[in-house]
Amino acid sequence: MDSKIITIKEAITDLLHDGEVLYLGGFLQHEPYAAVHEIIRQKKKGLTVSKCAGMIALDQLIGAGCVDKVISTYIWNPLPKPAHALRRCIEKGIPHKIEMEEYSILSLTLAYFAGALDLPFVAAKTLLGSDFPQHSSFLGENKMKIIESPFNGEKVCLIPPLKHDLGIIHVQRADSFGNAQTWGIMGDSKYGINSCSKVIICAEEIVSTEVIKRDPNRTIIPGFKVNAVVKEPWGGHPSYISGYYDIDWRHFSFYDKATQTLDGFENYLREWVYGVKDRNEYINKIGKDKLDELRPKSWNSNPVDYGYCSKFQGDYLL
Amino acid sequence: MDSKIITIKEAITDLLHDGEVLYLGGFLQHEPYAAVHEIIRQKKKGLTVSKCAGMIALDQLIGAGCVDKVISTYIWNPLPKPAHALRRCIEKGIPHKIEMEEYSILSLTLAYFAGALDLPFVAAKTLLGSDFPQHSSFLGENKMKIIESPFNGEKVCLIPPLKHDLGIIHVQRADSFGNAQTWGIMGDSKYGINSCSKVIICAEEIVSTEVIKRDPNRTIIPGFKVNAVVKEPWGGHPSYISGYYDIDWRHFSFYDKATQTLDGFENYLREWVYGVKDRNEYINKIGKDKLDELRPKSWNSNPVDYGYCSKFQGDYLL
Amino acid sequence: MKYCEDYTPIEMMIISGSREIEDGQVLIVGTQWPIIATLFAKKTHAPNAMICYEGGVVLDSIPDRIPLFTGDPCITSNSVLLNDSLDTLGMILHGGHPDLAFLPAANVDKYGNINTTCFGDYSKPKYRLGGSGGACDFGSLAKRVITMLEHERQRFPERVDFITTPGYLNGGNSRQEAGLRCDTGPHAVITTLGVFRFDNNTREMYLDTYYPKGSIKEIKEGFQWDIKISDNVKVADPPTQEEIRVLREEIDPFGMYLKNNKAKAIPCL
Amino acid sequence: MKYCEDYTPIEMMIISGSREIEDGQVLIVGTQWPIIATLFAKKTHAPNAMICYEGGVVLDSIPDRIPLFTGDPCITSNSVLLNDSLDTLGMILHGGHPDLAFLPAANVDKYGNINTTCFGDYSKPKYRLGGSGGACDFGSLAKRVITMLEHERQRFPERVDFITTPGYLNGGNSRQEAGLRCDTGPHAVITTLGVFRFDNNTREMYLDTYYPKGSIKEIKEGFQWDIKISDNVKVADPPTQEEIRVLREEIDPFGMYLKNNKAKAIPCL
Repeated sequence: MDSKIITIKEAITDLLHDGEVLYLGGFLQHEPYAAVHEIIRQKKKGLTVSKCAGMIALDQLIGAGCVDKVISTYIWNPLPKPAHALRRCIEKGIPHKIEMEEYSILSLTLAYFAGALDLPFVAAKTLLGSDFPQHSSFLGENKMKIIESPFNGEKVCLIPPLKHDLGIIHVQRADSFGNAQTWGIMGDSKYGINSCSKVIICAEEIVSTEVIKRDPNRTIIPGFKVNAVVKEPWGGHPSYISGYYDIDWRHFSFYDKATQTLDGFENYLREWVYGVKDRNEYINKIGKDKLDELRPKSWNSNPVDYGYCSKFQGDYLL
Repeated sequence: MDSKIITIKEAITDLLHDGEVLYLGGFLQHEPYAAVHEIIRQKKKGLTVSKCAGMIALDQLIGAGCVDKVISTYIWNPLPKPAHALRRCIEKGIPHKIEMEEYSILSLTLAYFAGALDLPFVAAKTLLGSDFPQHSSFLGENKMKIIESPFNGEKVCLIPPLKHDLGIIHVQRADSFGNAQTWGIMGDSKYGINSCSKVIICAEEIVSTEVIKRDPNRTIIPGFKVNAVVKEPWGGHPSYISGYYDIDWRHFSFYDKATQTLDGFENYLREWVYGVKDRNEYINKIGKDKLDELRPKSWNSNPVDYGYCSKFQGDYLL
Repeated sequence: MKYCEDYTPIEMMIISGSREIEDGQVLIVGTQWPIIATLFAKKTHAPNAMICYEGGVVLDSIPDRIPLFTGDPCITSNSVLLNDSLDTLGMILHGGHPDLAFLPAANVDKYGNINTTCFGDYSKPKYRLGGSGGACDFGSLAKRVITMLEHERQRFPERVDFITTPGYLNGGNSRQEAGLRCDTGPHAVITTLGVFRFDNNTREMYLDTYYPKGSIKEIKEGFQWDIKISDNVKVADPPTQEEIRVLREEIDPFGMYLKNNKAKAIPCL
Repeated sequence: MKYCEDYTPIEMMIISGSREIEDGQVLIVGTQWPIIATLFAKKTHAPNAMICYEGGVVLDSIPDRIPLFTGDPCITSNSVLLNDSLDTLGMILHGGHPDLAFLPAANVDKYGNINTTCFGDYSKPKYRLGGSGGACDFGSLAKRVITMLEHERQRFPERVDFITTPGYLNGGNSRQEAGLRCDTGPHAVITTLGVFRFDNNTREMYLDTYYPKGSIKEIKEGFQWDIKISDNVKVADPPTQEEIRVLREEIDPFGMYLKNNKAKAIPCL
């Protein structure tokens, strides 16, 4: 098989087009910040971005003007610090108005689940009585529907699938064919990334397929669904990757203060996004000392054994 | 917390009552043979047994007369060798007639998934056009329903949840509180075991909670849902447990030949079930040499790191 | 047992929240005040409580630093189960397993409906909050929902602008009529001034217990409607000196939650 | 390239099945003959084919012993993904990813409907098979379904007793009318005598290709209805000597599938 390893610049150029529906993986952990910054540098426009919950990746895309529509449950820096670009956008239409579809985490994860399996819909007992079902925008009638169950007449909320043109996630490790492995808190990521027609895997490490095959239960998406693999160490900064680096809280605090004004937001992009050509320049700018502070103490799993007998015993069936 | 470790004899006595709905975990791997044999020894009656796919565990329960109703997709020894007790039961009513609800693996796994989450139903595009939907027995109208989607009018199959009074699964390892971990091929087991009101975990090994916490992504059910933990090495024999023992094909071949007649089946139970008081006697009867032949060569995963910084960095948020 | 004198309203709210928990219970826990209240309970009277977070976490012990939110990496090594949101919000919460749910809120109304979405009209809000994560799921699905928030008048409108998390909706049977399960719903609202519960018939919120440092008058002024007072209104015990020591020294030694409380408050107009 | 003379009908069926596969395709594979046909393709002309099994397996290479069924533990160390049935039957098959599905069958009818459930009336069967696992899902959801079975007259009734796996149902548009997706359905039936395909309009099965050792007469006798023959009926190339060597020596050296074929047959009345 041919390696799918390319740079994030190539991956975004080749696989993301203006107006497409983009899924961003990561539930705090696994957010693809390196990819988000490249999308901003390439000035992609008119995107619909679907992101269950996370930190400031979506705020940056909105503020940079890449986004026309949003599907989400949570855009904070994190709670209770507001995502300022989101607020400017919704309250004042800066840089332009966007439409938003809000869900709860369970309903959005079920919509991704239905998308990954291409199920017509899933019925749940959440969202009933809340104001979410009647406030839909671009999804209209197809956001969700409350009906009486054909089994027992009780009210249920039907959640149809959400599918995406492109999905991007930043994982712990992948092989060059795109078999991607993760551990830690997963949120919506497995279902979301499997609901995408095209997939970019960004990874802290590229490993041999043997490493993958020594622990195949950790694979969240098989390589045959993946279009590009990008090696991008520290690509999840300022959020975290279990075992690789912790959250850079100071950076979130800095982002909060820096982006309260429109000028401040634009300065932030100029400095941290437009001002660096790739993630390598970005991490040099963060600086070795700061990175060292974020390195985790180790908490290793014990190896487990997937072994079997190689000796053929099926002769007893002959 | 108090340890939940008891013997399988105590667990079956305390937690399984005549007439209850029993889920058996394991999709070839993870089948709880030691527990099944104890159920037969305790002569439980009138059970409804739900088992997605596996080897001969269900055949033995049916032949032993413990079962009145079955929910399943697959009862072979394995394909294409018939499960003889099942055939005698359905074709000739021996030892007594049973009712059966058949599914496909995807639809049954979705029914377990809906059961685990207590979703009202899930819609899928399978089973349509097949003869499964119109052939229901004890589940009647509540087995599944074909309707037109309220979103686009296409025909969809609604699959309501299956829930169970008691679930039993044989896993690689658990701690004494019931946090249970598995690896290898999982089939329906995670959803099935999470759809049960009471749970018995049988395990090859009892490990400390620290071992669990060093690899929490492998946990398939949290201990607070578990009622009893049983240490039962070789409890999955004659099927397999990845990393512990391979399939004993000779035993399946022997079972095939031995149980073709009713007498032969009863002899098998007398020898291998009634004739031993517990799994320890059973494995002594199998014999050390045979067990040694089934031991796997090792295929170990590499440890992964779940680490984080223990240093508090949140002062930057203050 | 010596009672403490020198405690803050936030500390009293945290300890009050923790008192709702019995040992061995399964908790589904939101971010902000619920994090510290539930960890405090686990450290003191409920060591066997199991704490579940929406991202796919089941925690059986206290992390060695205080989590800043429910997705903090410091919880990964204290978890007995880590996986995804269908594990916790699905197989645990929708599956009906938690004994209690704990939520923060921007504001709460007379029937326990919670808003953490926006102030003003949804389509043209005066202030837009960043969304509510799994809060709607907690309030829709959990058997007993406990909300924790600062006692400020703008946080208690008669009717919230947007129902993010359904409480008893319009009171009476309206929650069940909307299709929510009858064994679910608000159980208590815990503020910096007292503990509020819900009438079994009208489903209206009432004052059940107030704290020794406060007064009913002050409590009433913190509502935009005429809050009912229980005929058997109780006064809570103050925290003990030991409770305050554990909270300050063992749970939050850096004052992440206890210092500079304003910075931890969810915005509310 | 030397053709082989000394091959069995089962070997020809296996190699014929493998010829349907192009390199790099994603396959969802049932038990029995499909296992060996797909591994043979992977060993020869389709090394980059990905093989998915219903229990939650994605295999990218050939195990060091031949799997006896799709849940055989020997596949665990050759898999790039192991998890559960919602991964393979759900996110891969229902998600629409496989290029081809391979199934075994007890018998198959004129419109490609498969029975692996029972013979006679379902409620009082003459012979009860043990159930069909994921076969209905394969046939309902896969884009191109290939069925492999021995060419014996009892295996080709005009109408199966029970539709375990929907083919084209009653022909014409009846498959879509039942709600199945229009880009799915039977693609070929591969037997020990030939390769059968389906008319694009009537959806009736016809002989497309037969094997050098057989005859159309023999093929016709193996059907309980009057099987149509393509106007352009083709004769397949026999296996090469190298293909037979690989099959016998590298794929199934112990003859698990190739010896004692009767013992591998799914019962059929």
